[in-house]
Amino acid sequence: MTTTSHFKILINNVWESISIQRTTNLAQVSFRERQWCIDFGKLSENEFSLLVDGRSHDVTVHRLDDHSHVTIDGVGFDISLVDPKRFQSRLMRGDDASGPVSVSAPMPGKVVRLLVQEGDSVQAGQGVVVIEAMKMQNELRSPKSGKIEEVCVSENQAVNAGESLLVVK
Amino acid sequence: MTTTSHFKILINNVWESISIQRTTNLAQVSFRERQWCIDFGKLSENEFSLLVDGRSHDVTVHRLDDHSHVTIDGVGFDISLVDPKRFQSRLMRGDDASGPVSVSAPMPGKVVRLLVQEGDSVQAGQGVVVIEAMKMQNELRSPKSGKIEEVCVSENQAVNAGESLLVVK
Amino acid sequence: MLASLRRNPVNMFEKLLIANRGEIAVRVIRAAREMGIPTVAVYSDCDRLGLHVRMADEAYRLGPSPSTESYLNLERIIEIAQSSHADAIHPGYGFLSENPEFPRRCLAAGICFVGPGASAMQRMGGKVEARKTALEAKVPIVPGTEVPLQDEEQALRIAHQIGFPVLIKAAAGGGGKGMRYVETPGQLSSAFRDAQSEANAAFGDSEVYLEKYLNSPRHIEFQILADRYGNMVHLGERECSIQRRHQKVVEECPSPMMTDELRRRMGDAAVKVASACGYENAGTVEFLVDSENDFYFLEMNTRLQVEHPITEMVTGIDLVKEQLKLAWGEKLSFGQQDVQWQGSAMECRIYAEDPQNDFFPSPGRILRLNSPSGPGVRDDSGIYEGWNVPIYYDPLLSKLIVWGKDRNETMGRMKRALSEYQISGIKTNLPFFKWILAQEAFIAGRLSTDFIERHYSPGDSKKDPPVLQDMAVMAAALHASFQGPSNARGTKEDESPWKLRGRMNGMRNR
Amino acid sequence: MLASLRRNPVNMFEKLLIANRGEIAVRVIRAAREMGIPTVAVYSDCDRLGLHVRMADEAYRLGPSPSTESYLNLERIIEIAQSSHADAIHPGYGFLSENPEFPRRCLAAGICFVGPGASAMQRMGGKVEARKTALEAKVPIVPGTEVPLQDEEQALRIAHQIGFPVLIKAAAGGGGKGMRYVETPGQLSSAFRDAQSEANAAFGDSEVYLEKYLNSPRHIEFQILADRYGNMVHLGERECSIQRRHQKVVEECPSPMMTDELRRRMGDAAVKVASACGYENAGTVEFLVDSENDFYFLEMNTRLQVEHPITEMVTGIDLVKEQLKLAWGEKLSFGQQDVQWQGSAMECRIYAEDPQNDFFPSPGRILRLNSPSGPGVRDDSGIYEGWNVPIYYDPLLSKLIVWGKDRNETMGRMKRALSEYQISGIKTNLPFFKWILAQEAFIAGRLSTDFIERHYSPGDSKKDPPVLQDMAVMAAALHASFQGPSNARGTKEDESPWKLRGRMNGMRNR
Repeated sequence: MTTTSHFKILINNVWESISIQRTTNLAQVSFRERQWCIDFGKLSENEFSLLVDGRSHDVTVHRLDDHSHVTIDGVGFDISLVDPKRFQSRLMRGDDASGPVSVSAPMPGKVVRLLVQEGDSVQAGQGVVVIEAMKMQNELRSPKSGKIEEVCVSENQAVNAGESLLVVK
Repeated sequence: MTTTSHFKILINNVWESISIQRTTNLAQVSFRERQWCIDFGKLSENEFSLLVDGRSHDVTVHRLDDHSHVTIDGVGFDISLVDPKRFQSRLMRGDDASGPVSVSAPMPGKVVRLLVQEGDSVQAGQGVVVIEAMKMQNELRSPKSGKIEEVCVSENQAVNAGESLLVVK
Repeated sequence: MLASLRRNPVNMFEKLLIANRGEIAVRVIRAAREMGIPTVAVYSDCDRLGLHVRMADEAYRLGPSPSTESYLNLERIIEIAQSSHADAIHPGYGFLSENPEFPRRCLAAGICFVGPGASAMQRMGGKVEARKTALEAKVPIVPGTEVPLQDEEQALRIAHQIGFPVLIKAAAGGGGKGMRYVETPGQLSSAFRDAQSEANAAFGDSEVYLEKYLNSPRHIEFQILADRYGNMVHLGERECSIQRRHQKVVEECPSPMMTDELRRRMGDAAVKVASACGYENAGTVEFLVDSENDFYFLEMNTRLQVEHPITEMVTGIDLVKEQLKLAWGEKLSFGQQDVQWQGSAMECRIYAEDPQNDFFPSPGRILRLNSPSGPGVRDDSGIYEGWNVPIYYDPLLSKLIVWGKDRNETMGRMKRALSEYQISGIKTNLPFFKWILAQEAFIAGRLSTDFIERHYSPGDSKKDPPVLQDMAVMAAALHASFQGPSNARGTKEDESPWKLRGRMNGMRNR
Repeated sequence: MLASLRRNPVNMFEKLLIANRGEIAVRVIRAAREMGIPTVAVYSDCDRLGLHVRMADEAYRLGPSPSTESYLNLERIIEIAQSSHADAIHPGYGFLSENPEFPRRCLAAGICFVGPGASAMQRMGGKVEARKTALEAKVPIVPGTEVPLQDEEQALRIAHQIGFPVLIKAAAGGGGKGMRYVETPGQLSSAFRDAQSEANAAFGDSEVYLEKYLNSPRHIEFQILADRYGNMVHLGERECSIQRRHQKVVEECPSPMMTDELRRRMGDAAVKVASACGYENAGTVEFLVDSENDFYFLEMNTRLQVEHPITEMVTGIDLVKEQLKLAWGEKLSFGQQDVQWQGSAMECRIYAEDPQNDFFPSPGRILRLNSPSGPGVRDDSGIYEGWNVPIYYDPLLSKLIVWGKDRNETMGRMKRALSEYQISGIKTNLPFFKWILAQEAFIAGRLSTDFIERHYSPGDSKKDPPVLQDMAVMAAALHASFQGPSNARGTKEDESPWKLRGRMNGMRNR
């Protein structure tokens, strides 16, 4: 039994096509104008053993929507992979980062110190707030250059995971 | 949320009753005229951590039909456990070992030597056939005392897992 | 011997309670089990399924997850020890392990505390008093304050006297918590406040003091063992210069810079400091060593260290078993001349943290775990596949320790073991160690406490060989080809860590 | 050093092929990786997902699962070595490792064989000729035939001469295969035929010979290392007296019966035997020792032994790395006086077999695997969770090795490690080791090759504490309460091993 699938993959900001035709242990992959023959074995739902030109690779893949996290020989990769149908709708929707972006708490903790105020200009990567979690103080940084549009929390406030701390525009 | 279940368990050839009333982390068990309170956590589909009167036990359970194999603190137990409905039909069907019983190959291999012929009398535990598997010669024994009713294979014959080798009556 | 041990149970504790969690609780359980001593674990709510609970003979609930309501609840711990008939308590490290109230309360309750007495702990545990003790024992100390700081102005004044840069440190501290580096006068104010607040959160004590910051020093510490009859030995040094956020991440022994003569002098100094306070049981005397190989007493840790296994690997001495025997009242069974060092050992502390994002903690569920083994490899772990790393405590997952006949074999073995270690579902610092072991300076043994600051930038642990990236892309496609349309799946277990990742985007600076 | 190694790759092999599978292939891959040598695995069809395939840098298919069509296919192995540009082959143990044709073909193909030369292998590998060589070297041998047996009558005649009981053994043998114990003349005929047939199946050579059976001897062997320049050392003894089906299951060093003087004499004898045939690389000289501490040469194994790790643990010498360096042409880097033994080591061979049913093999899928770790514990494993133990090969799963400062600590540690080891889905001999370690005779070090026959009966490894049984019953009920009616479930993965169990009922004699 042979299964054929097509996907779009984002590499260095360019969407490339990949197609894969496979049985239960062999896959022919067309990708970047090359043909690859992969001898594979499924170790579990999310794990494969790959042999490609004799090279052995152990792979773990966890996928959520368009995002696949691949660990291959201990090295991690984040890969954006969509099937062509979703790819169309995605192009039409338009995903970009020019709007306001919020900095949110990665886990429950406490706001120790605010490093900026509303209206401050910040550079991408600049520290904006210090939170304490897992017994450590951690500085969160601005994901982009811009202005602080809103500060949603105050010092010593307890915050939940995912809670928005401030917004950069 | 509380769930209540009742089972019959075979212990030393006697069917005993056990009932269990549980939430997601606490269970009240009635068994052998005693009440047990078990603090439990589910590690996976087949694994539990139990705390009983403070004693910590790690348990793995694999179940097939009426048979449960339990490994607790590294010690294995085979337990016959049925729910009351099946218990009724089982009692009516009657499970006993007075009929003919076949000795079958536990895995693919080769018959090296037959130690008995049709018509021979055998004791329970007596060696009846030698098969070679996993590079070792292994003697299979009669599960009961009786007469060899049939020898289904010959020396040097290759056999598959589960294949009947001979029948003891 | 074993049989006779069993027949004569009065020559060791009847039951040991371990007042800790994670890998160190597991470590102590293992030692006790090997000696035939039954063990009692204690746990907070989020640790109900912790490995230490699963491995102990008995386990009792302390309270809710926050450490103030569980592992720091001294009354409750004593209560559990009494009701479970434990006659000894091992404190592990962190939590209450350096709180003199702990041995005091144990004594009052008739329970043996596996560690030093309260007075030695008080004297050496307080960093400021410890410095005084060292001075009295004629062991050199790092220039700085000998009393806790009153306020920012005093801190600034003293900093100006001894000269910038300086370190502000928690008086009750350890493990880099409540410590701040201050390069210029302008930074002092916020560093002072942060250190106080972190010290208060970690130790319930906001006192801080000030030390001169030595330029690129090495951190070298000596393990000591002492019985109650005045016998004391040192088991040689551990070099712990590789630190991030002032916390050790790679330790090794022997130190690549050590000579027999310096080891003798530093070992003597360590024993002198510990003797000065009548120390008993296992302890560690920490020194900074400058580029002229002059050493300065830094502090004494009055408990088992995280990195104790590397000393075990080169001496063959099980430090936890020695602790238990010493606490039971046995005499040290060997003298200084019996301590021999064989080969070389190294430890990497595997943390749930993101080395590409300022070592930010990364708790969550461990979806897949493959631990290394084979020759010369020891994994002191507190986790298992399926375990949910809680958000409430230090994110240490396990310690990977290797032994080799020399430093070269040890490094090759560590690289091999790291290549076998797979933890998926959460971020770990495994790639970071691979980076460290590839650095020329590290390979050459040129270590210092600012090694990471000087050599590391976040992208370094993430160099993707292009062919591996192609493989990863094809693996993603292969995996997807086994699934339905991409929006039709996503199990619950998969979700939690990846959603968390998604939310962290705001903090990334790639 | 590492960096310079990388810059100067000509001082070691460019690529190593491992002509084996399972734990020993993994062991060799680990050593090569630590030395920076890329590795090539080979596999049969059922081993496509074997751990050695997953861990190697490259992997190539040999052929179908039966070993005659895969791991014994010499031509194919040479072909793969050539096409993958491997310049060395490690044979592991078993399979082709003692076939002199292997080094011969490697030589012809310009590939380095990691082991002795063909002539030494031929001379020592043939058990009959090896006995002659030992006699010539004036090392005592066990009374028996010095030529292969022609037929049953000859066997019977010689057996009568030297006196019953006797052992019939495969001339090409090893690992207890093709070996039969004959107590009375009446048993000789069937034993002769079984041994021939098993020898033929295992080694493709049905020649057998005959030896006097010593009463309750100890099996004590010496590890030797030799370079091609005439330097040879021994690394001390391993006691391997605990055997089932004439196959070692527990090994330890030092032997509890050994003295320094006897070690010197036996070590000398081992070196003499190996020197007599110009032996090179790693090898093992096996002796039987009787109750008077007289020793007899038994045979020489011209390859790495299964139990080599215990020697590594007490000497600190990595035997596989030494093999590679010696094969490369390096001189031995140490002399006899440099070999030091530290502490005590023990190994348990974890097999997929049922200790309650005559150690019958138990292949199948491993549903859950928890491996022990922590201080002094090494797990040389060839399996992982989810792996399907194939039916075609020896059922060795892993080797659990521990080190302790003395035999007492080692035994306590082994018990602790065994208590952590969990393998579910298949039967293993783990309960059997727990039984062994509880035996007074074992604890006292009174070992002999008939230890198991004398002390063990199948029920022994299954003593169920009644309270544990109650817990097990309740656990079964708890588990069932999470499921629907009992006939509505049973996943595919669950089924296979349990169905197999069901079928095995015919063989049980509880």
